[in-house]
Amino acid sequence: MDFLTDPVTFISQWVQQLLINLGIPEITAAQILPGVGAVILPLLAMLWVIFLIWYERKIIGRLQDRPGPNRVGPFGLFQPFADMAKIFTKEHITPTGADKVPYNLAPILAVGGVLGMWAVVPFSATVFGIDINVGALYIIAVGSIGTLGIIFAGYASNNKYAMLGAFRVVAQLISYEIPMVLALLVPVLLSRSMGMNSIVQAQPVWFLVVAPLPALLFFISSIAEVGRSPFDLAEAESEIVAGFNIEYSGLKFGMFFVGEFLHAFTNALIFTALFLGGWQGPGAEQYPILGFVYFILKTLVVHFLGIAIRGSMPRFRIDQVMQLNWKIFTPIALLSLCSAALVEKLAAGAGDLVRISLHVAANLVIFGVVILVGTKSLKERNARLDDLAASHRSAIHLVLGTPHDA
Amino acid sequence: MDFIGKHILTLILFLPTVAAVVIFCLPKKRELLIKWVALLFSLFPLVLTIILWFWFQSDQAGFQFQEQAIWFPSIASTYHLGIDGISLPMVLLTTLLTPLALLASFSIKDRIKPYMILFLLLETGMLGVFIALDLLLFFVFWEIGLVPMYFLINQWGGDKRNYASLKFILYTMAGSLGLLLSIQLIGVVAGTFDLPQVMKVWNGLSGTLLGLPIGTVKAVAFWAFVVAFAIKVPVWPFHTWLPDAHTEAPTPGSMILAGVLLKLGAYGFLRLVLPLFPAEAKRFAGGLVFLAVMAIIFGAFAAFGQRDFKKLVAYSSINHMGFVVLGIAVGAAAAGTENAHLALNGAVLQMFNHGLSAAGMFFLVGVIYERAHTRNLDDFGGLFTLMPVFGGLLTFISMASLGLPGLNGFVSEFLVVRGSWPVFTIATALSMIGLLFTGAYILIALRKVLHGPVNNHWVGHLSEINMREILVLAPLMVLILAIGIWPAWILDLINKAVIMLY
Amino acid sequence: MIPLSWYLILAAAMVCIGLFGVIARRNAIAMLLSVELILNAVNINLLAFWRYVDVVHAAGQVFVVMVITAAAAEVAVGLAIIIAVYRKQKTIVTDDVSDLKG
Amino acid sequence: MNMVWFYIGIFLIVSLGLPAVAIFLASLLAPKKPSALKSTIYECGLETEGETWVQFKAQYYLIALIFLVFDIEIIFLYPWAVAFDRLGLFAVLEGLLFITILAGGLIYAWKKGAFEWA
Amino acid sequence: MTLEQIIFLIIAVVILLASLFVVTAPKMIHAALWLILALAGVAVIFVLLQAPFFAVVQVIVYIGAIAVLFIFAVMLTRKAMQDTGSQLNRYSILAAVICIMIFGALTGMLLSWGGSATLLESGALPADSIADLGVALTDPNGFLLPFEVASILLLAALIGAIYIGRDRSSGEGEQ
Amino acid sequence: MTAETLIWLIPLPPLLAFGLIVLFTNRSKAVSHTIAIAGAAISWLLSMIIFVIAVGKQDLAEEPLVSAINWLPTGETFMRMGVQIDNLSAVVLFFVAWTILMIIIYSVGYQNFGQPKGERDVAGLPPRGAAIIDSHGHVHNVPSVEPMYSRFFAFLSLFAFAMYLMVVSDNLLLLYVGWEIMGLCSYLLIGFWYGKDSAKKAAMKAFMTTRIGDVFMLLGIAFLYSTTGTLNYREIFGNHELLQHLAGTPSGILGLSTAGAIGLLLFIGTIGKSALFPLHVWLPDAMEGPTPVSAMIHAATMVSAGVYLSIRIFPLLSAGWETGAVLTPVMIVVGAVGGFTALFAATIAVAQNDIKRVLAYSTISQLGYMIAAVGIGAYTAAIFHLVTHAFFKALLFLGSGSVIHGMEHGVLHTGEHVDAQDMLNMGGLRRKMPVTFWTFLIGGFALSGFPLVTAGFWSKDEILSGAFRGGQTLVFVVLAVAALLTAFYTMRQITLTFFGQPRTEAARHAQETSWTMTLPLVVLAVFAVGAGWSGIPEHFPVIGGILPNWFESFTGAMLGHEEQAAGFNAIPLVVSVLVSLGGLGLGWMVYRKVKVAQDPLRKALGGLHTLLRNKYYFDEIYQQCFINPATWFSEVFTSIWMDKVVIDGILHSIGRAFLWLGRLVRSGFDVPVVNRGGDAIAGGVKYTGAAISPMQSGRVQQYMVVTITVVMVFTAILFAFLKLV
Repeated sequence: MDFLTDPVTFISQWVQQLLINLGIPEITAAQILPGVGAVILPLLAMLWVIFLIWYERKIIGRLQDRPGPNRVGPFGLFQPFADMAKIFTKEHITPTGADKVPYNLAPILAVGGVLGMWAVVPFSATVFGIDINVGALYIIAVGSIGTLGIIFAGYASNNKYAMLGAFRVVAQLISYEIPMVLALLVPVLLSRSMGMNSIVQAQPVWFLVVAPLPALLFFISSIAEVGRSPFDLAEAESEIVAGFNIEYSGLKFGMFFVGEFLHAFTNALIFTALFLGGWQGPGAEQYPILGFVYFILKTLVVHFLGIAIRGSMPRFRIDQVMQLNWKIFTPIALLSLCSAALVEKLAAGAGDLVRISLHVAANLVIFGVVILVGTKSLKERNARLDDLAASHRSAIHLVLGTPHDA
Repeated sequence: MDFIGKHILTLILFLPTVAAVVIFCLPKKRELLIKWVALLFSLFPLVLTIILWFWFQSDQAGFQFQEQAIWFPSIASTYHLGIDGISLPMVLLTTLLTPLALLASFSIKDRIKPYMILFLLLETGMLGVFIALDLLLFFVFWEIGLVPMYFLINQWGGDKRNYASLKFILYTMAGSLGLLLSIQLIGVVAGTFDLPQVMKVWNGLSGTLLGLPIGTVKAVAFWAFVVAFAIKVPVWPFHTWLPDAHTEAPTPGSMILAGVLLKLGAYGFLRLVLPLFPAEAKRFAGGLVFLAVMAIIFGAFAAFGQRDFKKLVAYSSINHMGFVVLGIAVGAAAAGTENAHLALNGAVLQMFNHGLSAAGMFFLVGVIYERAHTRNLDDFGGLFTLMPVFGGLLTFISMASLGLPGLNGFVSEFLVVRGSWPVFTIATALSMIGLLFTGAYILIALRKVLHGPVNNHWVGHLSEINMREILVLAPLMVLILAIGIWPAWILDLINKAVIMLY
Repeated sequence: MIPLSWYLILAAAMVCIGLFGVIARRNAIAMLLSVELILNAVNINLLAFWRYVDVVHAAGQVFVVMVITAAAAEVAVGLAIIIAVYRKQKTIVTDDVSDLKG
Repeated sequence: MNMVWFYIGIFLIVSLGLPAVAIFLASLLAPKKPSALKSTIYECGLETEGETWVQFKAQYYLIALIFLVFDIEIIFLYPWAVAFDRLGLFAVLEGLLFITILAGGLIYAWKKGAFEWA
Repeated sequence: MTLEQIIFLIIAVVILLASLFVVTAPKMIHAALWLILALAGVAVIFVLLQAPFFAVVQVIVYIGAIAVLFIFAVMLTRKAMQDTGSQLNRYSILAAVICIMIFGALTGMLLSWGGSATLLESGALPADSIADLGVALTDPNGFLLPFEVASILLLAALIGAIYIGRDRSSGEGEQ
Repeated sequence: MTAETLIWLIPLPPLLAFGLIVLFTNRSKAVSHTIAIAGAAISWLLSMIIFVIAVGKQDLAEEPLVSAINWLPTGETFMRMGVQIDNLSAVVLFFVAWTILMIIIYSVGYQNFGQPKGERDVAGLPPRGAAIIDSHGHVHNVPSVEPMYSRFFAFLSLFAFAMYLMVVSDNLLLLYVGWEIMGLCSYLLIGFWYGKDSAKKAAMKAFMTTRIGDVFMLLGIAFLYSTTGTLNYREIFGNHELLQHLAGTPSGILGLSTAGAIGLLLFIGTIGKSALFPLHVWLPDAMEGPTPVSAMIHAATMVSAGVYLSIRIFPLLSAGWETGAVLTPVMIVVGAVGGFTALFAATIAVAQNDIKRVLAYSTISQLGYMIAAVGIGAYTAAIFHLVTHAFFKALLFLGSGSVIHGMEHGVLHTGEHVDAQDMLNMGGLRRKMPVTFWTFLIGGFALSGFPLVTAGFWSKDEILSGAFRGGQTLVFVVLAVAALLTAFYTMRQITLTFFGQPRTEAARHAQETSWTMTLPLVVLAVFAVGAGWSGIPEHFPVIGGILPNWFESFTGAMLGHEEQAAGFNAIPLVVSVLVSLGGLGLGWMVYRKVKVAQDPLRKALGGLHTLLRNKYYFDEIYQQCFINPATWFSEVFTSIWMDKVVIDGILHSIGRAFLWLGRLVRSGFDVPVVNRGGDAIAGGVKYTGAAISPMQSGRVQQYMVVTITVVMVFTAILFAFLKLV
């Protein structure tokens, strides 16, 4: 194994050899190393956030025709460090009546829940966090820890705005978990496995191609899961002050944002692994480092998309968010799951091409149907609203008399 | 997989019925839901048919995907289904056109629930005719197809719907009587209603029935069949029910009527008349050709003479189906030769093609009728400016109907003409008059509807064709092009079946 | 290697604690919480037996699935009832709720 | 126990530990000048009025309820999906039936206005 | 003592303590939080039992959904429970006695049964126990009926809960 | 990629362009024409590559470039569909590629790309001009851009596809496909301004008239196919025994041989497509389309397709004929139709005032020329003239379009209500539009056969000498007279348009057109001159042999037996020089001094002029003899009398009879409907609710304590005393 083609494996084997030479039994040595990896990876992820913050601010700035951070360091690269310095030295204020333990646990859970997802991310053909056979569900499970953090924050702050904000966010998060889980089920179904690495390996053809609708649903739902624009109900200042984290300050406050930035990126990682073939690409089997590069590149593209959406979309109202989820996403997710299962089974004997085209066709049909029904019902609703408005107007006229300007 | 593999035909056949039952259970007020349920359910047979198409072994003789179950053991009639290369395109046509017609039905406002139920039952009836391998079953489905259509015309039709629907039902019922009689005769003589078995024993039969020699029985059965199917096709001079029924039927009804129902007759010729009565068919092929040529010529002339757009299209069906009959007649007259193969290929393909283009034409007529509430050609004019996309689509479908090379109609017409020329030279040459006037009436329709200065009467009243309507047309157009450019994918299947059958 | 009895005793302890909660808590929601404890103890038992006695057949797993389903249904309906009762009577203290009285 | 889960455990502990340590360090660095005014609850600069714990809409509860039911669905469907190759068409259809029945619940909730956030 | 046993014992202690707090915590919300801890511990127990799927499901369903539901419910009914006074009713002492007796009886029985201490894990875990579950659920000879009935149960629960829990008097909630 | 594969690709870019424009780029004019031009340019490039490869291939006649695939299953066999480039198609491909590309480029300017949108313009009518305000605040009327700009280019692209398809096809069926799609495009483009009554009628007329020919042609194809079992050119026309066999078998139709019958049927297709007498009526009306259309379809390409077909089937037409022998009956028909058309159309052209109509009749006449050449066996000359004619007629049409465009500019500018296409309204344009003038002049001289310089001279000369050598004196004379008339009306046109003084204000304010229009004119002018030099006969005095007679050796090789290069004969040469110069001179003399908008010939010829101007009343005759009866037959006889009266009458009688029978039966056996019992089932089961006595307190937990205690006690008893557990 060459250092250049697969550095991580190379180093780990080297260290393992070193340990064996030091007199540690081989089995123990083999067991220690992944443990060390399990310590290093979250650390790296945390450091990565520093880059992410800069990257995202820069892009958003560019999207909105601003330069973005540009003062500290070249291209403002050191801006996050400056921010860190500032936020680390800010006072922590605990509100009166706060429930201390949940209050302090909340930011930790918010970050920890996201970091935990990194455990199963398959970075390349040879380097993957920890390959468990329930990887896909594990991600969901760990993700729900973050939800818990938000409830804690909202409850423990002893502030009704925080509580309200937390309720809203949690309602949104759990709602969008449904289409997300259902969409995630499609890659699992297609690859017959919940292991992240097996899902990646099952994608000579990207699942984005095979299952565009679930991919879209997953993507949007994951944005909602992060709670970013257009789903940033938590930060609807005009409605609920600043959301569940209103009573936090200093680094505790910052941790929620670390969690958010990291979550956005983590979702891109997972999306890439699930739908964009992960590390798959030409030569990725022989040269795992290439696979890693592919993986990161794809992830950055996906992440960029997410940022672009954040930078360009207005916020939904909460009723819109809920209706979008339950009335559109969930039915679509169910439909596409059904179609995926049906096609997969019915076309089991057929060639890959037939199978995939049938999948795509089914997706298109569903999409078309949804668009049709959607526009139709939208029209009907608008007509209803118009009627309503008209009747209101006439009612007003009845009360106020005929308007003079008419 | 296994279940589907074994019972795919039954599934295709009865899924629409299931859908009808489901709709029956839905509340009447939920019109949108009903529409969608109907549409979605009707997609299942289509999907299954497509799967069937891939599974179908075109180079295997005989019927495939056969299913047989006990039905009427006392009279040796079984529930026997099966398809071959002739019925498969027809099944595809039916399962394709039904969802499209249902999608087209979305604009129906009135009593949507019974409408949809009838429509889905109609689909079962039509499919049953195409895949039944038992004569009695064939007849049952034949009749099942009739009744919903009658109600569709009678309840959702135009102004003269009572007259039209009565004419339709009486005419076809009259034919059905002959059909039933003939089936009875065959069943009694052959001792079974099972089509493959009948085919095996039929030509070797001898003896008498009720004192009549078997030859006479055969002749009677033959003529009964011919009349029944000729009415359904319709062959000149049994055609006058068609313009009335088509004109008065609601648009989706016309689509199905022209697209599938007319094919039942031609299919009957192919499935029953030619294999069972080769000798009689050969003897009377000349007469059939005469009628076919009359249908072609007079159909074209009559269409040319119409001022009602829908009637024009209706007559064009007579004209086009004339080519099918011509092909069948050649197949009867020159059975076994290459000419017959070509002509029959052409006839079957023409059935399919006409299904596509006629459905498209009727739908387009319906589109403007819905907007303008008139079908009089003289009232239109200059619509191209108001509805450019509609104009483009109408031109496209019209050209398919006209038989423009590169589109589907040409391939089949060419095959028929090529097959019939050496056999019936004069008749073929005469049929060219019909072909010429096909062009004339299509063009005059286009001219009167689309061309000319903008008719101020319609400005602001006619909206462009909408997405749903385009969605109805799109599959038709794709198939029209696909067959026109690369007919081998469907013709190969038909061709092999035709060769093996005769 | 963990002996089977450990799991069983753990489960037994959980059941008993849960039972206590069910009987002794005043708050209806707390009763439901306690029921959850009991159900979880059942799940531990089921999976332990599955693992130790018959790992080849999935029966143990299926039972766990069913228990979880039932638990979810129970919580859903139970809480709904509690909320409805609360709306009506403005209390969820079990002693004060006597709708089961005939 | 499978070793991988041990690593997962380590990973999770580190994941939770990292922010905890960071916050702990920050609290060491941060100034501490508590005052009563600072720790009052923020409410748009106004004095707190009324109960701190207001009552919330039942809607939230309904959403969580529907979520719960659909969450349960995954216990059934994920094994179903993983075992897909070993299932016959019939079994797949059963799965679809399962989904359909639950979709019925969704539709019911829809019709009952559980998603109308008015 | 192996690593597993150590972990088991730690987790068992955590679970039991958390459970005790669940049934005794004066604040309802705290009880719910303790329940979360207890259920998380159960998830670890599932991992030890080599049923990772259930461990994950435990987290998703209990922590992600049921706990949230509880917290919501607690919040919704909070007004009534101002956490004043004892949270236990008059049967509490009796209940405690009964429970301890039951626990004693059960433990005694378990310890007297030899199998529970000596029975070893039955062979290696099948490679795809999750798929086994999937097959068993949809096998007509297996658990097909419970599978479908479960869906109906869920549907019924959903409908029932919505029907019961729906806020029929509008305008009661503030936000 | 082999050359054979490249041939497949030739027709595709325009088709792709069509699809793209129709589906996607309808809104953007610039993108639309860019796509169309790009498509045409790619095809052009491929064509040139193929042309060079074909020319470079030594044994092209024996081994043409071919490639074929199975297309249609026909019984036991497959019908193969393929492409083929042999000498004939290579030459045709050459001029087709050039003209199509030029015409599409020209259309950009002609449809006023870059001009503002007209306020009163509507889709379906020619643009009426737009008012713009310049920097001084003056309002000017300028031409406005065509509203259906993209559609125009889409149609042109589709047409280009069809034309290429036809040229590269290796069998008659594929040719027919291209042929008919061209017909469709012709219909669409003639009816492009469908809002005009005349345009919509002309479109339908064109389609129907050509369809008459097409129907016969289809029969011919079916006949040929059923007789020979193939439609492939090489397998039929290259198979000498087969041709002999066909020539020897009687067909039973009009006493013709099978070859003759098939040839005749196919030739009727040519008559329709190439607008020969008697199916010529559609072509002049086709001038309703925009001028680039007229140029493309009705001069250079589509009508040439008819001639191309005739040349293709020449082996069939001439089956059984040896050079110098008596012509076959079909050849006589072909020659007669061609010659008559040439003269007949030329006479009409003399009396037309519309600049495009003159060219239209001239086209008919020239097509007659070519067909006549085919009829007398001079097929090389026919091909030669086909090529040169394509170039200079396209040039003339485009030039006339440029003139009209310039005139329209003037009309808009002055606001005068004059017909911008009437030559009598023009005059003196040579100073206003120099490029147009010079190129038009070149084209006109080429058409007239101006000696030595122009391409038309060489090709016409060859036909005349062919006719003379073949001993077809009658044909020779007719063609010579036609050539005289051609030169005359050409000069008439040039003089009226460009010389003298402007006869209207509009002409005074005419303007030279944009470079996109003049560039194609220049390019085509080069070919109008240069194309002739490839075919200068070797025996021509003085300059013969300087350039090798490449054309004859190239195309002549195709039929295997090369025409023997007969010795030079002065008579046809002298005649052709004389008629050309004489006609030109006559035209110049007559029209040099026209001052008012009045044709001097009108007085001189009197009634004959009226006859000519009304095109011998052919349209009216056809209307009376064919169209009206057909309309009556369909509207009255078929629809009403036969269907409604006879058939439905019989039906209704039967119906009435049965109705009567039914009434009889009912009144006889009328049984009242059994009164439905329908007694309602007596009242339902009553609910019995038994009230259980209030034993319970309603407290759950209390029940539980009790239950559990009881259970525990019982268990303990069982355990302790009965040892059951």
